[in-house]
Amino acid sequence: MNLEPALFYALAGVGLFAIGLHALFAYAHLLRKILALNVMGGGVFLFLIAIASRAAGPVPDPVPHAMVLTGIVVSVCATGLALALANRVQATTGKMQLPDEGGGA
Amino acid sequence: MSAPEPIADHARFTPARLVTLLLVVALAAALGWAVWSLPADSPGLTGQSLAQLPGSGVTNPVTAAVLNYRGYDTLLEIAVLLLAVLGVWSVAKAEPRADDAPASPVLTAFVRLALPVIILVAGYLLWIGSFAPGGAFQAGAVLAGGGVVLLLSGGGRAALAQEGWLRIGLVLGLAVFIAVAAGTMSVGGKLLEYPPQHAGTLILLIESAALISIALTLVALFVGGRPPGRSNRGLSEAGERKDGDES
Amino acid sequence: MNALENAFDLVLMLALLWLAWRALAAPDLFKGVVLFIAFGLLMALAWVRLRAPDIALAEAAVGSGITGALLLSALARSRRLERDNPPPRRRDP
Amino acid sequence: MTFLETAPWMTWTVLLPLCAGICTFLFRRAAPWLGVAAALGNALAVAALTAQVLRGGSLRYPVGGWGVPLGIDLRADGLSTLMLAMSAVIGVAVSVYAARYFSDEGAGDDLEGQRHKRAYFWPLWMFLLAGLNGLFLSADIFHLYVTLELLGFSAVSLAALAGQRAALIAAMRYLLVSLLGSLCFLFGVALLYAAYATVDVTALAGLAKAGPITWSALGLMTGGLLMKGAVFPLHFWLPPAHANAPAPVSALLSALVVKASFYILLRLWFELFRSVVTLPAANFLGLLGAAAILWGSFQALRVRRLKLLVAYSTVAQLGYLCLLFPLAQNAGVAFTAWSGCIYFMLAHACAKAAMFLAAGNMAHAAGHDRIAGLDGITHALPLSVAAFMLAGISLIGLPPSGGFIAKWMLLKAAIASGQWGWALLMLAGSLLAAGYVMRVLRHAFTQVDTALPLHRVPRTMEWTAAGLAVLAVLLGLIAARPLALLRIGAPVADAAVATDAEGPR
Repeated sequence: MNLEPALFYALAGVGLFAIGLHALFAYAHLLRKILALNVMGGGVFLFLIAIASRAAGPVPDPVPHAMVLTGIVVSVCATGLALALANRVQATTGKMQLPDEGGGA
Repeated sequence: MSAPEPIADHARFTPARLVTLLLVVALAAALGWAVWSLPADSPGLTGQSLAQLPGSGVTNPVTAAVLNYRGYDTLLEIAVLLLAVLGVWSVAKAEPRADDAPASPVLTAFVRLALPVIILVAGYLLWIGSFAPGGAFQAGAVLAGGGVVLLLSGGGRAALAQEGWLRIGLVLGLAVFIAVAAGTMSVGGKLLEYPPQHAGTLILLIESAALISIALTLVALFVGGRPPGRSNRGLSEAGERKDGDES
Repeated sequence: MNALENAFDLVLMLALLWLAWRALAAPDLFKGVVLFIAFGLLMALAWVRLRAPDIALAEAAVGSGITGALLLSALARSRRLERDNPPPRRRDP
Repeated sequence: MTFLETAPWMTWTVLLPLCAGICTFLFRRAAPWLGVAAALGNALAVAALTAQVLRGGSLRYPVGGWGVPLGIDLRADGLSTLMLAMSAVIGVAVSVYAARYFSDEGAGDDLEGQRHKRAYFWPLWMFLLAGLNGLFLSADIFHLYVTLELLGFSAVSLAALAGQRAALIAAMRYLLVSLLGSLCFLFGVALLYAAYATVDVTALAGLAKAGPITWSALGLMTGGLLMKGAVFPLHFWLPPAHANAPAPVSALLSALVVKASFYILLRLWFELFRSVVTLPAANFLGLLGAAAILWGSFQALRVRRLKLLVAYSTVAQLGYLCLLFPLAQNAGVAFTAWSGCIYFMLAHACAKAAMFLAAGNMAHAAGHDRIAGLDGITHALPLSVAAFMLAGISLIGLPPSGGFIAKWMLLKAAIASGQWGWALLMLAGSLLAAGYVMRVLRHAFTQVDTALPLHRVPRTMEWTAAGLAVLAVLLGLIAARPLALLRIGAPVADAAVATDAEGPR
């Protein structure tokens, strides 16, 4: 594998992180915010896998792979918890949205 | 499925959004610069991983990293899985699905055929993980997928209602992992320092227990609430009291 | 051959970015979730390209499959809640 | 005896709470007893570990026997041991308190809700403790990410435990902020690994060089942790989350959980990125701290609810911790500022836990927590009001409390290095703290003719609050021992004892 594609995949990871970050701030719907966090996580994971494939050696570096595996499992847990909480917020407020977005108290 | 949205996510392009966009673009540019300046020959830990592989008990370097070199991460990750179920159960109750019409007989028949295959595939993935792509997480997810399909076809509810067994299944992976961790210390090693001749067996033991817990956890997350068991009945969504004013 | 692979990688990356953007910006949430599942599958493909089959398998099963199922079921629950409103909270039978 | 001296207590402080989490999840009837026993067991393990560190200096423990860079290392130096001890002591007190707080007799008219909270409080709190201990002991930044998530999930679930509308909204916001913070941290970890092929803090400290990768990692990780640590202006999620949780949960969140993020921040700025951080960046963090002190205190002077007041006080007090960054840039006073900041964390943890427990008692007795409605509550709860007062003394920084010692050291560092602005700010912060503490006490001591109908508060709940408040004051009298412990393996060199600087490397 030549070096360049891996570096471009790493850049794509940065791009996904940024797209997710923007959506997290831009959209009020909680489901979209949860999707945005998942996209951001995907960006970080893509970055890690890309740098693993650049490492010198006959096979890619397995340590970032282990980290990504941990990360994927943690993010599915986060998604499950966040969705349950979001549904409860909707059940009590009527909307799947946080009232007065970003407000102080 | 295109009900009008009550939440105005696409209303207007406000100045606040423009500022957010600019900030995010600036961050992306900074990170892009960082990626661009990565060293041309990335060092990595491939060499050391492969050098230690013979003593790790498995031949798949990723499994060695997940369950041996960085097994302590995985121990806490299994704890995170259990914690996620705890969190979900503490905030929400599973919806009774009694009002749903029974699933189509085609789906039920399909599930009856597919389920044994799914269990076989999961077992295969678990077993092959020690020397080829696969492992407990992948197998657990496949098994959980089978569980989700089973639930959608109207089956499996009775099994989930056995709350005591469900709880035992959920903690099994973590309990076995901790037992192995304590065991490695009690025979004079470090935490999770498997004796090389037993490493493969211990890793398979941990993975087998974890497989059950991972699959049950993912299904429990899909259900999205605590089982409406005896001890939980009558709980109208955990205390809807008003606690004073909000500011 | 190499040029073909590079072109494939480039298309894959652009598709990933485009899908992520569309999944988040889609006015219809159901469509957004479906696009997100497709995004996860493409991500798994990217990881196969980057010689990470273990992780690609996990992403396809967990990141795309199970997460997608979680999102769809939460969306369905949300739609049910929306339909059952005005009563702001559900009553036990 | 030899077992006590050689056993790997570090690992048990993580394994024991995890086991307790499993047991309290399986055996719900026995959960309160199991939880209190586990908190006590954890305190004993931490005490044994402290003895080991005092005897043999910093410890390092390669998990799995692999060692850096392939494996994960645990390490216990003075700082991590003090943090563990802080969590252990507060953990015991809060556990004893919670055993009564969540009991059937404290239920009022919502017995089912109480049983629900009890069934989930204990396992969630045990996982929280495991996360805290794991975090304080980890020398591995990826493992820190995992412990941060363990901590975050349990903290969010606990914050939602009360179940009412405000708590759910606050918990949702907390979860989003927490996940965003973790992802930023994780990206920083990934960048560092990409550049240096290790995730060990000590190894990275020797490798990190200024450049776009390191700067980006520093920025992302700091940003993420400031979010999780509720540093102004990223504090917005904290007051509602802490104020709407059950009292023992508020105490844990305010006393311990926000400190965990700050602890990692210290490890990054004073160890990992030591050679990279610059004075302007440190000053920027100091300014954020200054804004936090002023903004948090003003809000605490303004709000109508007692628990919200205490929560805003946390926002303000976290600001003091950030003053360390500019103060420590002057090598001559760096160690004084460092010690002052760590001692501030300890004193604030005790005082804030005591204050939230006392506030919980008042809210429990009165059935609400509007400050204006607490007139004359001293008659019913003299011990709780005394606890609130003693905790307040430490927060204000009056002698002889732990808060006084801490502020004194920070002030000394500011004055000795001629940074008068920060010194004045600290004094102003003390006055503001006095203002909001007095606001509560004035109502509590108001004489009323007709006794209010109050719920009975179990004695245990009063005594635990009082015990922690006394400890917050006592910390001022026994400061020598903790400060001696803090010297072990300190990443900041003491200019007065320049010969043993740097520590083992």
